[in-house]
Amino acid sequence: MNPSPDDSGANDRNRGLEAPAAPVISYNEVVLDHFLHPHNVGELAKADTDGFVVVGDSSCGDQMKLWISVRNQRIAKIAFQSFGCPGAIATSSMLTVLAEGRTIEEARLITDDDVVEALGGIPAKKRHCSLLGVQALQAVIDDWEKRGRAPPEQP
Amino acid sequence: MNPSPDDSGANDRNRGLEAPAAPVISYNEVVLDHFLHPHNVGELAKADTDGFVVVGDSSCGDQMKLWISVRNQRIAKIAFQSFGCPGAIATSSMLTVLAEGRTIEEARLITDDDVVEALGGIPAKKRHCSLLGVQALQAVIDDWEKRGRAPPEQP
Amino acid sequence: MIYLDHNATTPLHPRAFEAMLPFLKELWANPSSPYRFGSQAKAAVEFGRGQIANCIGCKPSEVVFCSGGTESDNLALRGVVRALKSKGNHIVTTAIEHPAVLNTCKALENEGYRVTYLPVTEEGVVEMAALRASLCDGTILVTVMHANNETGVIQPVEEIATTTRARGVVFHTDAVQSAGKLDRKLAELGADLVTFSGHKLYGPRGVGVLYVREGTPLAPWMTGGTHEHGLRAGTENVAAIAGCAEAVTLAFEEAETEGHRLRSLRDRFELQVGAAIQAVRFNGSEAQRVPNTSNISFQDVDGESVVLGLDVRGICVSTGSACSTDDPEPSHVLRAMGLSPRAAQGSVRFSLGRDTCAADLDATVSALKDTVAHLRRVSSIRGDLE
Amino acid sequence: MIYLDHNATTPLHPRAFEAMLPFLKELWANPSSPYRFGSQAKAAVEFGRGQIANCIGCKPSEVVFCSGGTESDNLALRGVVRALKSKGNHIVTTAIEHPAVLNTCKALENEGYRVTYLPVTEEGVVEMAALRASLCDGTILVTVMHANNETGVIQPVEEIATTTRARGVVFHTDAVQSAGKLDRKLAELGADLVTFSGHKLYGPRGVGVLYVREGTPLAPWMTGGTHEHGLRAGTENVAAIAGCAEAVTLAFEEAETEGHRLRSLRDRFELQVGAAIQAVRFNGSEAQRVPNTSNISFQDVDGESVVLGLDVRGICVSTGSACSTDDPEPSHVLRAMGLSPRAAQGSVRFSLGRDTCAADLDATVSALKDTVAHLRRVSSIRGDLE
Ligand SMILES: Cc1ncc(COP(=O)(O)O)c(C=O)c1O
Ligand SMILES: Cc1ncc(COP(=O)(O)O)c(C=O)c1O
Repeated sequence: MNPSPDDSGANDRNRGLEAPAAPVISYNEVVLDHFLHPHNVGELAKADTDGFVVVGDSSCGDQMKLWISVRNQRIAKIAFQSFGCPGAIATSSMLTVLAEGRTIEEARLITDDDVVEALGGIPAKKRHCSLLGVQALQAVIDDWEKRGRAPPEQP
Repeated sequence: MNPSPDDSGANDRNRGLEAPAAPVISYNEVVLDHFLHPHNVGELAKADTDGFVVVGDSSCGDQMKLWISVRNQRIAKIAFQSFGCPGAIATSSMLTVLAEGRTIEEARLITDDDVVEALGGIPAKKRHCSLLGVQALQAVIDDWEKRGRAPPEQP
Repeated sequence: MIYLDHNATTPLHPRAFEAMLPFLKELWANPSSPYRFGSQAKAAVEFGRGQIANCIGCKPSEVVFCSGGTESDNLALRGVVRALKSKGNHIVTTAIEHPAVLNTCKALENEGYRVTYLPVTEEGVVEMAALRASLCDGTILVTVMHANNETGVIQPVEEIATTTRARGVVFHTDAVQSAGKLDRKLAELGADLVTFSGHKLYGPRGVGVLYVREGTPLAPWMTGGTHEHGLRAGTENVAAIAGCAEAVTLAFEEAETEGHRLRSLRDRFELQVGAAIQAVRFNGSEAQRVPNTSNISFQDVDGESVVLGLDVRGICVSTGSACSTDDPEPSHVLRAMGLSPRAAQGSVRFSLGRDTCAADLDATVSALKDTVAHLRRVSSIRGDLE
Repeated sequence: MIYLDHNATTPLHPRAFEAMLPFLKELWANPSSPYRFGSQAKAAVEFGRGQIANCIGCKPSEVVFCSGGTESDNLALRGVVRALKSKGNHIVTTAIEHPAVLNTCKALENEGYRVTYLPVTEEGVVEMAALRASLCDGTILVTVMHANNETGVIQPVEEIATTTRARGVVFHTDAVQSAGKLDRKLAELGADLVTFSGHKLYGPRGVGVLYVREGTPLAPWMTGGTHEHGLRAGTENVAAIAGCAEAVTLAFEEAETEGHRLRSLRDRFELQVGAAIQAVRFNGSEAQRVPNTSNISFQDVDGESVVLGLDVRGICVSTGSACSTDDPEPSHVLRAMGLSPRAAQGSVRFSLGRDTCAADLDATVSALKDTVAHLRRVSSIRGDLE
């Protein structure tokens, strides 16, 4: 039957009913571990740094800094700092794990789904956290390119 | 402060707050006894009947019939029948107890308060029941007077 | 004590009580709290939601918890008309609804909505023709109860649902008195919204359920935090929800067998009453009824007096809705069925339950016989018996 | 587990649980039922009403039971504006109310009421001058909370009551977070309506109280049967009412001694935190606060991360109102106090209770020190510490 609802808030409600937001955040063990023991935390020495970026998510206030050191078109070293919720910290950490040792080309292909998958899932409303990391990675590679290193040769 | 309420039902409510109606009826032991074992139930024989009346409370649907037999300006016999709630039955019964043996003059003075007092109290919202009995008593004396018996001599 | 007023409330089932205990004792966190202790409480709420969804045949996201049957009715009625206020202002209901619906409709009339109160037949069933005739372009809500609380008479909700669906009108049914009494998945009745209440089916007081079919327009009513998909604010009553879910599970498990048992007890009771007492009328007995309810008019006597007469003998019955005990007016339900004020005044509701056995009813028949005989001796009215 | 989130909910006190038991087990009748078994339940409700009236300093007839703090707030706000709609359409509240009041005000704005949201000082206290300036001829309701749920900061309700009384405006205060925490009879605050909730003072979930000063205009909101003097329909939750009454009694008995104990624990905790961790801010600590609450901003870290860090160590705290756990926005309360979004984001609420002891807080300080140090090591922001 579904009479079309008017604009008095019923629409929001219906969307809510289909995908209720879980008010309690339950992180899995992998996420917890990356939150408690994040990998690659810190900064790279100036000399080591081939790319650096600061990105922020204005909607939730999270912020991330990302450093890379590139050798032979490969991310030899990577380091991050994150201000934000546990989701932001864990996804940042996992992102660095996924990116480390990859070629620039491979790193460019890392998606937020890859990060979430590697973590074994993340609460729905924390998904946007993983976007921040992937965005930072793209941006830090852009920075590395801008700094004058040649883009990867076409095969 | 008490801003004067408007007409949207607030008035009713305020009256309610001052004298909350008890939703549960609790009769005391005396009332219960008169309900279970009413005095003077039945009718008087035609020959005995010097006054008879039927009264009804249209608001609650209760009805009462009252018979009296008068000897020497005194209510020698009294009988009643009541259709109604326990309050109606108990107050009717107590009314006949109070009236029996009284002079017409004395009987005229019986009030609903007397009935309620003799019963040791009755729930607030059942008070109107006692009015019905007293009304019946006045009416049955009226009937006796109408039947041509002389009104009581002035002393 | 013989308790024959299960339509007023039911005892808390021991299994429901057991289901509540952990949340009264150890797991008392606020389900919205952001730590694991809170998640446990949240999980309990969601588990209960799932149990109930399973019993009534819907998705968990279609189950909204609130504080009771009355709130569930208020949310349904007020939430739908608010969500659809730009579409129309006409509500259709019946003359025999529970005060939770009836008085809410009256309040909505004061707010400018137009309400049609459908009549019922002598047997207490709403007439489909009248319902169909009442629908108009401005009709935004039909609310018709599933089983009546005073007579147990079942309304043709499936048929109503077919009609409202064809017309694109939202349909709510108050199933407080049928939930758990019929072997029927409530979401499959076809209504868009269904109300029921924990304490009427051996669950705890303080919890009600509103089933809201996906896509049904419904504005929130109790505002505050974003609990219950934003539809009902207020810290969740976890213990009551767990107890209610257990009670619903139990009720739906046993509805069929218990229904048969109660129906045969009730029918036998009515036969016995008819044999023992002259001039009685079994209200709604020709219609389909929930199995546990019997509403009887005793000619020439007052129902309240019968109730007290039985109470003195340790038997609990009532004259109708518990909410209207202090209302001197004879039952609006029986009046709508065409009973005279006097006949309505002489009516008593017997509602059986899990703990009712044949011996209870034998004792009730005998107590009833004495009480009615006594009251008829006292009565000033002699109806057909004269 | 160390539970420091008593502003979200409290454990049910064993004495409150004991007070509930008879009504969950034997005396489960509907209080409106017309037999003695029903009268027992009714008597329990009235006994509870009397206990509460006694504790808060009012007449029993001024106590209205409902399902919780949220409902009590809704009834107060919606009931008053409905009763006074012919008098005006202006409501005054503050920017720091609980969502139960704030979102109800927003809903009323959608219905055409005009709402003033008063600002607060840096310490989270509403300014009397702004309040006085906001009142106009059309003002029908002022609603200002007693103690804030996030900071514990106490608002000048006595002063507000003096002002509103002089102006003939109805005044409601949400005392959910002060009830039982202050040695103060709530009805003597001077407000016309006072809200509180069972589960915030060691009573059960599913019961709230609205104190309604005699003569205060208030239209019913939840409609149905004539329960609660016709002000709130729905079968009374007897067990919850009995448990709440017992909890209120206990809380008011112990408010003074327990208040002293908690205040000194809380103050000691804040000293320790200040000593152990650099760059922290104690929000509202210069204002009068309820004794159990401490709201701390930790520079350069996110509050949710602190909560999880402590949860992992078995300590339950929260970032603010439990109802807004899924709200990514930083606290509206702290923002109203002038904190930057980042500072607000880095805030955590510690709320102590009956079961809190000094050792719990020592452990919390140490866990907090580790957690904040860890998060600051990870953090990309270096505020003043850089
Ligand atoms: C048909 C019906 N609807 C609604 C209600 C109200 O339910 P509650 O008492 O849970 O508020 C009742 C019972 O009182 C009822 O019988
Ligand atoms: C200040 C305040 N008001 C209202 C409420 C709502 O109370 P309840 O959870 O009982 O609905 C709360 C708690 O959630 C609160 O802290």
